[in-house]
Amino acid sequence: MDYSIRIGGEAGQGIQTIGDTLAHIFAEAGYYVFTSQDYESRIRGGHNSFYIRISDKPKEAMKARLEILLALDKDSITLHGPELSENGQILYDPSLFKQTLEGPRVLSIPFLDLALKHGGSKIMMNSVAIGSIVGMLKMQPEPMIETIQKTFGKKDTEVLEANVKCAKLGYEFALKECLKCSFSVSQVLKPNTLISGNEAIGIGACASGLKFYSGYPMTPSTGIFNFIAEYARDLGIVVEQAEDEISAINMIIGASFAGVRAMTATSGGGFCLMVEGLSLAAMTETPLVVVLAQRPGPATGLPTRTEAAELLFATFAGHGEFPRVIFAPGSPKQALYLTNKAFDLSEKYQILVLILTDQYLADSQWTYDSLDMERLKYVDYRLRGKNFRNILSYNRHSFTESGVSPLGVPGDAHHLIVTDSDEHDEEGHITEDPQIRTRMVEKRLFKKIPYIKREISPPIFFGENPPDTLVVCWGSMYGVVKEVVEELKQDLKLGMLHFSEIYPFPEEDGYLRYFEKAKKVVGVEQNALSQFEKLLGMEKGISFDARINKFDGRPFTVEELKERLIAVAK
Amino acid sequence: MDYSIRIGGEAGQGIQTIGDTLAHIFAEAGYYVFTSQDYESRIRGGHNSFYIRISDKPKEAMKARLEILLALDKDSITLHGPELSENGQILYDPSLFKQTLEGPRVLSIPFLDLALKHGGSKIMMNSVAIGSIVGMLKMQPEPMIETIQKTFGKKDTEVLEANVKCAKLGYEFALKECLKCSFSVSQVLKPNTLISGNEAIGIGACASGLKFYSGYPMTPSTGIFNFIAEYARDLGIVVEQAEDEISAINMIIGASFAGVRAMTATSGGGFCLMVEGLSLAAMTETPLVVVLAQRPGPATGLPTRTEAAELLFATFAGHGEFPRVIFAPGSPKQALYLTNKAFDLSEKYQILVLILTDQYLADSQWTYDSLDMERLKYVDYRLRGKNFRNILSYNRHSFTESGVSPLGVPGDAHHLIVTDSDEHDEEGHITEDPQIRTRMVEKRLFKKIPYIKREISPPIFFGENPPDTLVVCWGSMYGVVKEVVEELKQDLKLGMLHFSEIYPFPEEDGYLRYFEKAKKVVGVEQNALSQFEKLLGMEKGISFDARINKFDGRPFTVEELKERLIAVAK
Amino acid sequence: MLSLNDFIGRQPAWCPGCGNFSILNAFREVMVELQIAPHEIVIVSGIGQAGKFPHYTRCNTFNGLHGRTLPVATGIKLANHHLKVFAVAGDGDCYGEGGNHLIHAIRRNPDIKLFVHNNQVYGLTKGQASPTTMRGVKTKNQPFGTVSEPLNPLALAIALDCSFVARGFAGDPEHLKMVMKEAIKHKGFSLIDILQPCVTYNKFNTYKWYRERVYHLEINYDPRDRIGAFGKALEWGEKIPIGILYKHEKTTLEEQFPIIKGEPLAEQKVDMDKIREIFSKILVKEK
Amino acid sequence: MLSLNDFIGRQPAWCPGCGNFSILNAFREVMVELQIAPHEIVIVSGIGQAGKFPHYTRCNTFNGLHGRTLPVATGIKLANHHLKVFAVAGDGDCYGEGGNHLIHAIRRNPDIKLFVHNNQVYGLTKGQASPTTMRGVKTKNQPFGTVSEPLNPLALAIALDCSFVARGFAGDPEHLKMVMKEAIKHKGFSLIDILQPCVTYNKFNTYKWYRERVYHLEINYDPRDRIGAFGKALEWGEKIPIGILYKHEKTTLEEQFPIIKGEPLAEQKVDMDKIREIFSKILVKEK
Ligand SMILES: Cc1ncc(C[n+]2csc(CCOP(=O)(O)OP(=O)(O)O)c2C)c(N)n1
Ligand SMILES: Cc1ncc(C[n+]2csc(CCOP(=O)(O)OP(=O)(O)O)c2C)c(N)n1
Ligand code: SF4
Ligand code: SF4
Ligand SMILES: [Mg+2]
Ligand SMILES: [Mg+2]
Repeated sequence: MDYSIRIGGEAGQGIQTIGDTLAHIFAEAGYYVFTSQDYESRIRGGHNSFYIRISDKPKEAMKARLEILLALDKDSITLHGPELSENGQILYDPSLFKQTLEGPRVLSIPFLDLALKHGGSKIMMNSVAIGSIVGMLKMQPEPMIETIQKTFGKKDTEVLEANVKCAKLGYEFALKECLKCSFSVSQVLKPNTLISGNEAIGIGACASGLKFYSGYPMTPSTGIFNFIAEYARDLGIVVEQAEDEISAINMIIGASFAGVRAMTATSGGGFCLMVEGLSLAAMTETPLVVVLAQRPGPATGLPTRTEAAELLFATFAGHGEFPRVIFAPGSPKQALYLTNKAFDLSEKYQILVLILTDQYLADSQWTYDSLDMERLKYVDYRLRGKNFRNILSYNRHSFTESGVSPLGVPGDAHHLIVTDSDEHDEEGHITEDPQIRTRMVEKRLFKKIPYIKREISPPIFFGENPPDTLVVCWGSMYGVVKEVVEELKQDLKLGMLHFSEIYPFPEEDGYLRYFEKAKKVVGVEQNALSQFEKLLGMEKGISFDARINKFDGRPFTVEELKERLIAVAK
Repeated sequence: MDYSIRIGGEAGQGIQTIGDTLAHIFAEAGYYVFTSQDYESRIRGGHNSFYIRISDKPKEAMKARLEILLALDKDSITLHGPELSENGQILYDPSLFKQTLEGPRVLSIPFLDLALKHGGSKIMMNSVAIGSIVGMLKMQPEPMIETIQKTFGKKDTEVLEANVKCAKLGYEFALKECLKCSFSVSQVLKPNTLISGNEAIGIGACASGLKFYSGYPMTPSTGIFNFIAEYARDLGIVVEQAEDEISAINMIIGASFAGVRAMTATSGGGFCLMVEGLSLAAMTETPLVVVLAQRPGPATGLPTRTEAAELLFATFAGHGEFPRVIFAPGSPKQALYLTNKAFDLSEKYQILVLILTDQYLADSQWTYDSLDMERLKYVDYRLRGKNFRNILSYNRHSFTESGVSPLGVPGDAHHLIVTDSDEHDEEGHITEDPQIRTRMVEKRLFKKIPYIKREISPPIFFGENPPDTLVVCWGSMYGVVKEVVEELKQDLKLGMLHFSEIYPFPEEDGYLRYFEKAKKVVGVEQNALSQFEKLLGMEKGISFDARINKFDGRPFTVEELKERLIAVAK
Repeated sequence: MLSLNDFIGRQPAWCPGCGNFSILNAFREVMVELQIAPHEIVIVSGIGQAGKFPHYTRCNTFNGLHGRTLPVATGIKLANHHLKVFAVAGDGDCYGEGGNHLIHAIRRNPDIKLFVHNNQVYGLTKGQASPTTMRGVKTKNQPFGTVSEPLNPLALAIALDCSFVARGFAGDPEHLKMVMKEAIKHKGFSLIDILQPCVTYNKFNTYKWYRERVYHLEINYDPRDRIGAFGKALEWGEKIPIGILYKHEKTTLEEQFPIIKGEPLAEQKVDMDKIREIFSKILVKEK
Repeated sequence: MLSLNDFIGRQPAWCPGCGNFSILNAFREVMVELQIAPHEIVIVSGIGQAGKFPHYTRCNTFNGLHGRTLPVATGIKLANHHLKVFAVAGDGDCYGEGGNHLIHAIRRNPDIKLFVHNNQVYGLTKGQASPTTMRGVKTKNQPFGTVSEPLNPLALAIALDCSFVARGFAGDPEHLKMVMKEAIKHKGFSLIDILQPCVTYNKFNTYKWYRERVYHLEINYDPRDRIGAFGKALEWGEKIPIGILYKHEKTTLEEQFPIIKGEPLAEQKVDMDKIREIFSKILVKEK
C-alpha cells in the first residue's frame, strides 16, 4: 500500500488545513505518512498544493504519480491532472469552478452544497473534503473524528459538531459513490507521531533548555519562531521579535552572554545580516545556535520554494577565522537530535553551531513510531552560583589545554566577566600584543577544532557494499535518495552516503573507503554549483564523476531522481 | 645601496607626516622607496611607527634590520633598538624623553630646541627630524626643500619658510655631527612616482569613470574614501557618507541601476553588512565594484593591523548562487590596473567584482618610474540616449547567447527598465515559473562564467624554471615573497606563483604545469587557515606540501620569511 | 495624452478587498492627472505586499530587498535627479527592517516621495506584529501580546524635521490623491504614511475601525508650525487626523552637490583626457 | 564600602583633554555614591572612542560591535533583569550605524541606561561627519560640506515617547552626575546624550563653544509635558539646555513577560522532566 494524494487550490482556500488534518488522521490511524508543501508568496489566490503520501511502510519522499487529486481550483487539474496514475481519482466539486469533468477517474462531490446545508458555512467544505478522502480510502472513520475533535477542541462545540458532521457526510458520500475507487488500505494498529522539520527543530531547541529566542520573520524559518512562541509560556522562554536580523543575532548573543541558552532562525537574506554577529560570537566565545532555512536565491529569489545553495556561504560566513559546526539534518528525526546536539556542542566548546535546513524539509512532515526523548541531552556547562563564587580567580578567556575557558555567568559572583570584539587578553581586555594574538587564534581555532572533530559522527551509509555507484548527498536529500537507492540498489549495485553532520568533517574517516571502492561517485544536490562536492573536494581532495542538480525551486520526486540516476549510473 | 629607516613615536606626534614627507623626498630624488605603517587603534599616545626603505633598485618589501631609527619616544628604542644593524644609527632628541643614550651608534640632535628657537613652534620639530635624516644620508638638500615646499605650499609662506629653515638646520646638524654615519647614497637621476595601495585603487576607480561613491568609514579602507572625496569636485563624483554599510551598498546599487559607475570600500565587519546587497546586485544584474580591505578578525580583531583571512568568505559571500570576480592586487601598480579591469568586467558582464586588499597593502607606498595611463580602459557598455531610444523593444533581462542582456539607462527612452530581487522573467517581473527560473540561473551563472574565465589572466611566475620548490602566494604577499625568492632562487631552485586575479580561475591553465614540475609546493599566507590553498584545492584539486602562515597582525619581513622558507624548502 | 491604460501592469496578487488596491488606483490616477509618463518614473520597492506595487502599474522598477528601498532610491536620485523617484514600502519594511534608512533619508532630504502602506501588520509573512501594531495585540509570534509602544511615524518624521509629512487613508482615495499630488509638487523628501487595511491579518484595525476615527485636518490647520504639527501627530486613538501635517521647503540633498547643479550625473560624459591629465601629476614623472 | 579604587580599570587610550575622561570619572563617582558594585553592573559598548569606556573602569563588560550595543544590552536585560545594564556608545555608533536599534529599544523600554558620548564627529576613524555634525562642516570625507540636517537625538527620543530623555555635558561633571543618578533611579529606558568635546577632530564644537551655550533647565521646567519637552529639545544654537528634558514612567519590557516576573531567566532551572512530559504528547504515541 502506497498512495499519494495532492490537494490543490488557491492560497486562502484552506489547502494547508485539509492537508495537515488528513496527515494527522492517517498518522493517528497508524499509517506512515509523508507530506510536502508547495506554495506561492501570496496570501490569497494563485495556486498552492499539499502533498500527502500514505503507506504501511515508512516513506520519506514525494512521488510524482498521484492516486488522489483533490482539486479545489482549475489549475490543480491543469498542473497535476497529468500526474494521476492509472487508477487515480480526481476529487472535486463542479460548482467551485466552471468545469465539468467526465470519466471513470473522476469523483464529484458537492462540497460546498453539503457544507452550506449541513455545516452552515462555506468553510466547512474543507471538512467535507477531508471526509471524502478518508471515505475514498475506505478507512475506518474513528481516527478522523478523533483528529477533528482534537483540532477544533478549543473552539466552541457547535463548530466542532458541524465539522464532524460535514466530515462524516463527505465520508459517507465517498464510500457510497466511489465504487470505482480501487483503494484499499491495510489494517494497521499503532498510531504514529507526525512532525515537520520546523517542529522538530522547535522541540529540539526547547528540549535543550532554550530560554531565549529572538527572530525576524522569514519564510521558511518562521515555523520555528511560531513553534517556540507557542510553548513560551509553558516552558518559560522569552521570545522577542526583533526590528531586524542584526538585532536578533545581537540580542541572542547578549542573552547567551548573560547565561541562558539562546537561538535564532532565519533564511538567506536575514542570515546575510547576521554574519557580522557570527563573527562577534566567535570572538567573544559566546555559545550560539543559528538556524538557516534555505530557499532559492540570489536575493529574494523564490521565497516560498526550496533550494540548498547556501552551504559554502554558511561554511565561510563571517569575517576573520573561527571554528563553527554545521549540521544539515535529512529528516525531522535527525533535526530533533541534531538540534539538541547543536546546543550541547555550542555551549561545551563556546562556539557557533549552524543548522541548515531548507523549505522542503522545514515544511515536510514525517511519521515515526515514537521518538526517544531519553536521547535528548542536557548538560549545563556554565560556571554558576556557588561554583562560580567559590573559585579564587577568574579570567573569562584564560588559556587552557583544550582551548575552552570557564564560562561564568555575570552577576553570580564577584568575579567580573569581560569580553571584547577586539582581540583581547585572558581577562578579556583589548590587546595589541602579537604574542597574545597568536595564542588566542590558536586557542580559538587550533585547540578546539580537534576536540570538536571527535564529536562529529560520520555519514550514514546505506545500500550495497561495496557499491558500483556511490550516491553522495546531504541535508534534505536524504529521504528521496534513500528511496531511490533502495529501489535500484540491487540492479545497479548502488550505495549512498548521507552527510548530516557536515562541518568540520569527522575525525573518524572510515567512510572514505566507500569513495575508494566505488567505481563511480554521483552527487545529488538541490543547487546549481554542487556545493557539497566542492567542500568535500576542498577538505578531502575528493571529486565526483557525475552530479545531479536541480535548481528550479521544486523538490525532487522519486521518479525524477530515479530516472536521472539511472541515466548517470548506467 | 639599501637602507631601512624606522620612525617611531606616539600617535599624534607626526610620525606619519615625517615618514610620508621623507618618502616623497626620496622618490623625488630618484630613489626607489618602499614604506609600511604600523599603528594602533588610538589617536594620541601608544606607539606607532613608519618604515621606509630606500634603494637604487626597486624594493618592494620590508626588512627587519634597520639602518636608521628615528626615536620620538622611549618605546621606539625598546621595541626597535634590537633591529638596528651593525652600522645602524639611532637618531633622537634626549630632551624628548628622560633617557640618554651613549655610544657610537647614537646621534642626538636637539629637535625640539632647534624647532622652538628657529621655527617658533614645537611642531617644526618634525622638519628638523626630516632634515636630519636627509643629512645623515648625505643626500643633496634640493629634493627635500622642493618636497617641503610642495607639502606646505598651500599654507602661508611664513610657515613654509620656517619649515624649510628647520629642515635645513637638521640637515646641516646631521651632516656635521654624524661623522660616524657610514651611509652614502648612489647618485640617481630620474624622480619616481610614489603611490600607496589605497591611492592606486582611488586612481584606478576615478580613471574608470567612477561617478558615485558611498561608504562608511572603516580602517583600512578609509583612505580610498578620502582619496576619492579629494578629487570629487574636479572629476564630478558624488560622494555620500552612508549611515551604515547596508545603506552604502544599496545606494551604489541604486546609482549603478540609474546609469553611473559606482563603488564602495569597506573592511570585514562592514563587508558582512553588505553581503545581502551583493546578492541583490547579482539578482538584478547590476554592475558593482566593492573593495574589501582586510584586517585581522574575527569581529573587531586588531583593527589597524593586517591579515588576509577573508578570501573564502568573499568568494562565497551572499545567499544563493551567482557569479563574481575576485581580484587581490599584490602591489599599488597591480591595484591600479586591476581596479580599472574590475570596472570594465563588472559593467561588461553586469556582475559583482570584489577587490581584496589588506592593511599592509592599503597603507604601503611603492615607487615606480611612471605608470602607463594609456593602459587604463574605458568602454561604456550601457545602452544610452539615442541608441536606447532607437531600439524597438526592450527587456531588461532578455535571454541571450552570452547571458548578458542589454543594460539600458532608465529615463533615456520610453522603454521601461524593470528589475527585481525576486526571480523574474525577461521583462523583470516576478515569476514563479520553474522553467524560467532554471533558464535564469543558467543565464546568470553558466552562460556568463565561461566568458568571464577567458578574461582572467593567469598567475605570474617568477624564479627558476622548473623549480624544485614552488612558492605559491596571492595578494599583498607579492613583494616580500618575490624578494625572498629572488635572493634564494639559485641556492634552492625556487620559483614563485603569484595570484592577483583570484577567482574564477582563468580558462588558460598552463600555470598548472608548475605544480606538476615542482618537487615541493609551499604556500605563504597571512592567515591561519591557508585559505588560498583551500580554494585551489577545491577548484583544481591541488594541495601543498608545506605552508607558512602568519596571523599576529604584523606583515612578514624579508628576514622572517627567508628564515621560514629555508626551513621548509630544505 | 497619457491615460489610465498606460499604467496597467501585471495582475495583482493581493487579497480581494486589500487596501493596497485603492492606493494603486490613486497612484495611477494621479500619474494621469499630472501627465507623468511611465518612463519618467522610477519606483523603488522592498519586499512585502506593498513591495509588489510597481509590478502592478507601469514604470521603471527596482524591486529590491526588504527594508532597503530608501538607500536605493537615494542612489538613483543622486545619479539622475531628473527622474521622479518614488519609494513604496510596507510598515515592517520601512519602520522595522529599514528604520535606520528612514531616519537618515529624512536628514538628507532627497526629493523622493515615500509611500508607506501601513497596515500595522506583517502581511506577506502572515500576520506578525509590525512596528505600528498596537500594544497588547496577540499574534502567533507575540504570545504575550505586543509589548512595544507602537511607532508614531509622523511624530518621528517631524522630530527629524522632515520636509513633508502626511497621512492618507486607503479608504479615502480622493483625499489620498490630493495628498499624493501635494507631495509630488513639493520639493524635498515626502513621507506619506497610508493607513491600509489588511483584511486578512489585521482584524483590529479594519476599514470600519479607521473610518470611525479618521478625519480631515481642519481648514485652518497650519502645517508650517512644527510644534503644532508634533501635537497633531500625537493624536491617535479616538480621532486620527489625515492630511498634510507638516511641510516646509529646504535645500534638497541633490542641490547640495555643485557638480550636479545642471546635468544629471548619469548624463555627464567621462572625460578620459581630463582624468589622465589630473592623475599624470601623480603617476607620471618627467624624465 | 565601595570606593573609587574599586572602579579603576586599564589605562585610557584617549587623547589628553578628551571629554571622555570626565564622563568616566562621573560614572565612577556615581557608582561609589550609589554603592553599586562592579559585578552588579554590565556595560555593553560598541566600537569607537566611547566604546573603550568599560575597559577603563571595572564591571562586567561586553564590548561588542560598532552600532550594536542596544540589542546586546536588551538580550542581557531580558536574560537577567537583576543586572544593572548600561549601554555606552558614540554618536556615530548609536545614531548612525545603530540608529534602528535606538528607535526600537526606546519602543521596547527595557530598563537600560544609555550614555551617548556625543562629540559630533567620528573620533576613532579620524574625523568624519557623524549624524550630529552640524551642517556645512567640511571634512576629508565631506568635501562639499556636511549636507544632512543634524540629527536631534532628544527630539527623536521624545517623538518615540522615550521614558527618560536627558542631556549632559562633559564639561559640567557635577550636573552630569546628577543626571546619571536620576537616570539610574528612574525605571525604564533612559537616554543621556552627553556633549563630549573631541579636542582632536572637532574644532568647531569645543569646550568653549559648548560652555558659551549650555545652560541648566529652569527650576520650574516640567519634564512631564511631552509637547513642552519637544519644544525644549528643538533649542540648539545660541542656547543649549542640559538636564532632564522628558521623563515618565511606563511598564518596562521585562515586566511584560510574566515568566520573568520573579526569578531572572538566567537563574531559572531547566526542568527536563517537564519538557519531556510536554513533548511526549507530540513525540510519543501510546503503543
Ligand atoms: C532581510 C529579510 N528579512 C525578512 C524577510 C521576510 N519578509 C518578507 S515581507 C516581510 C514583512 C512584510 O511586512 P510589511 O513590510 O509590513 O509589508 P506588508 O506585507 O504588510 O505590506 C518580511 C519580514 C525578507 N524578505 N528579507
Ligand atoms: C561595521 C563597522 N563599520 C565601521 C567601523 C569603523 N568604525 C570604528 S569606530 C567608528 C566611528 C566612531 O565614531 P563614534 O561612534 O561617534 O565614536 P567616537 O570615536 O567618536 O567616540 C567607525 C565608523 C566598524 N568598526 N564597524
Ligand atoms: S495579506 Fe493583507 S496586506 Fe497582504 S494582500 Fe492580503 S489583505 Fe493585503
Ligand atoms: S579623537 Fe577625540 S574623542 Fe577620540 S580620544 Fe581623542 S579627543 Fe577623545
Ligand atoms: Mg505591513
Ligand atoms: Mg563620535
